[in-house]
Amino acid sequence: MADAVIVVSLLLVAVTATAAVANRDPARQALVLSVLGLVLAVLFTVLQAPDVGLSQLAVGSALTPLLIMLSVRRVKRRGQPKDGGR
Amino acid sequence: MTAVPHVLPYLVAVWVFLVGCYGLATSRNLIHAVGCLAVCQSATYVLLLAVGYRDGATAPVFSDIEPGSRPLVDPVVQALALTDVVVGATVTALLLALVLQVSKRHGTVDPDELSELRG
Amino acid sequence: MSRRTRLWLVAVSGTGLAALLVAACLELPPFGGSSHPYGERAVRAALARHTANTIASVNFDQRAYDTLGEMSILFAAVLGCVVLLRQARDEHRARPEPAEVDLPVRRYALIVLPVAVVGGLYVIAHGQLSPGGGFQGGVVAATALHLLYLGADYRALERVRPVGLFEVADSLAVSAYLVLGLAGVLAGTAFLANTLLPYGTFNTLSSGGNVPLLNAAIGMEVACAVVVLLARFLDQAVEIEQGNGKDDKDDKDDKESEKENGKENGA
Amino acid sequence: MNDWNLAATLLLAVGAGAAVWGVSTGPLRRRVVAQNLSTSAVCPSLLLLAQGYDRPSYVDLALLLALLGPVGTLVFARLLSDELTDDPPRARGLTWAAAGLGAVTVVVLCAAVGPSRAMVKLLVIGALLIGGNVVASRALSGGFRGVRGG
Repeated sequence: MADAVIVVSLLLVAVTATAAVANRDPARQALVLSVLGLVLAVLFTVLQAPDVGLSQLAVGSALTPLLIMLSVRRVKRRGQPKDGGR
Repeated sequence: MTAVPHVLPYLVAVWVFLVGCYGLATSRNLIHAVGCLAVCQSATYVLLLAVGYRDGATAPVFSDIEPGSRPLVDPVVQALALTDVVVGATVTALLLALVLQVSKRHGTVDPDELSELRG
Repeated sequence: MSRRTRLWLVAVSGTGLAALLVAACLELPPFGGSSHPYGERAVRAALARHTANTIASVNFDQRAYDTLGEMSILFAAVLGCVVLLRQARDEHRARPEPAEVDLPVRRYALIVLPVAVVGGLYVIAHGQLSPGGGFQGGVVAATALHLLYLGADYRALERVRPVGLFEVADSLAVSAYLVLGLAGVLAGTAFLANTLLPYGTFNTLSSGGNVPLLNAAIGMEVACAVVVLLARFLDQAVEIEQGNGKDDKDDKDDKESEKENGKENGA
Repeated sequence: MNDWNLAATLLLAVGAGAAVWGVSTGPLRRRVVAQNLSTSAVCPSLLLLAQGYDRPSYVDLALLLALLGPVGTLVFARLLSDELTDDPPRARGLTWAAAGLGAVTVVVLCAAVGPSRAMVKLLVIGALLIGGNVVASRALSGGFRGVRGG
């Protein structure tokens, strides 16, 4: 049956989303979120929505992790300006 | 086909949404909360695209197939999801900017400590 | 509200919501069903207007007004970020030290940067033909520019990226979308109606009337918006520092607990 | 279901499944490696799916992923360089295994499409994917040693 690939990607999305919530440290969560972006892109491709898959790839693989990691760095850097930051 | 695959995609969307909500409510770090919100958002895309799917169909993009040669999935829901993915990312950025302001003003990004600060 | 009550509230309302959502799912049309009345009409309309990618046709022709709304959300979000992340009075700019990057990594970044920018432009340009369009391509092109920060260093990025120019280009792209919409009104039809230009030959770059133009406007808007956003975040993360070098205690505690948290997760 | 889709399904279940497991558990050095290898598992399966659905235009997804996946890994390599310098990841074997997987997929697909523009595109994607992954892996294990303030 042609749906095995859909079922596999759906399960991957469910597991990755759960892992993204369960990782409480923002840096580690950003790692899981970037993989979630990839898995979602695969799901959208097998649901025959390549446009949405492209969108998700563009946003999820580099942009969202970069935003989150820059915020993490900024929050960690607060209050220690003397040693040149982290 | 059995009954499970008929609702499995919808159930996955529900699961992803609820897990994201749980993470939002129990988060101890606002950056983590913003990440959970992104998870919630992705549930809506899964739901929309699942509604528009058709068995054995392909995308309504005619650069490499003849119009009318194969069954097609629903393009309207795809268009909705497509714009929202990118706009959602900028909204995530706006929320992160708010978090950075909170961290500057109050020196913490833990929502519980923040409510203590308020009184 | 204490943490305990909040958890109870979440559990109760979450269970209720879950029950309602599952009940709703069981009543939805079965997954993979063959009845998609709106989809079929959208495909027919797209083919009538010689647009090969129906999704682009829905976005920039049949539902162009909706895209205008999405675009204003995007613009407002970027505006909000720029206002929130501006340099405050008690902050100063510190020159970041130049980074030492491994030679292969640096070379890779410098080779892939132009490829990725061209890739982004390709995705924008072919939006009305193959999968892609202004939204996706704009993000790709803008993200690719930041390979300079990742592979070389922040100052190299600053030299090729005049943020002011990108802010102006962002607003220009928004206005271009509006002007294209108003052109329809002036020509005697409706706002954003796709009646101005000839529809062209099916499956060529200039097909689809207004669609390629609106697509290009959106591509420019998204690319500029992402560059401006990332510029603000990079400013905050790399350059701007607290002026008064004061180390308050709460912050330290918070950081330490965060570190412990991370270790627990990592173990 | 044809053989291409079956291969893609298996690759997703094993490769992406392992990447998800690796990225959500364990020490940081394992997580970043898993994040890097998720690209090299997903990109070949996207190529296989494009072939399986007989839609050459789906190849654009794999192209974009081959371009942006390693960029995502570089983000983490750069912004987590402090923690990674103390405990650098070592995944030489896995990286080359993933590169081999990508190469095999691309070669098989090239043989299937025959000499044409599509084949050139496949070769470009393969080169970007393998080069990107090897470089990103190198960046993770100490490519940003000197980065402090920047």
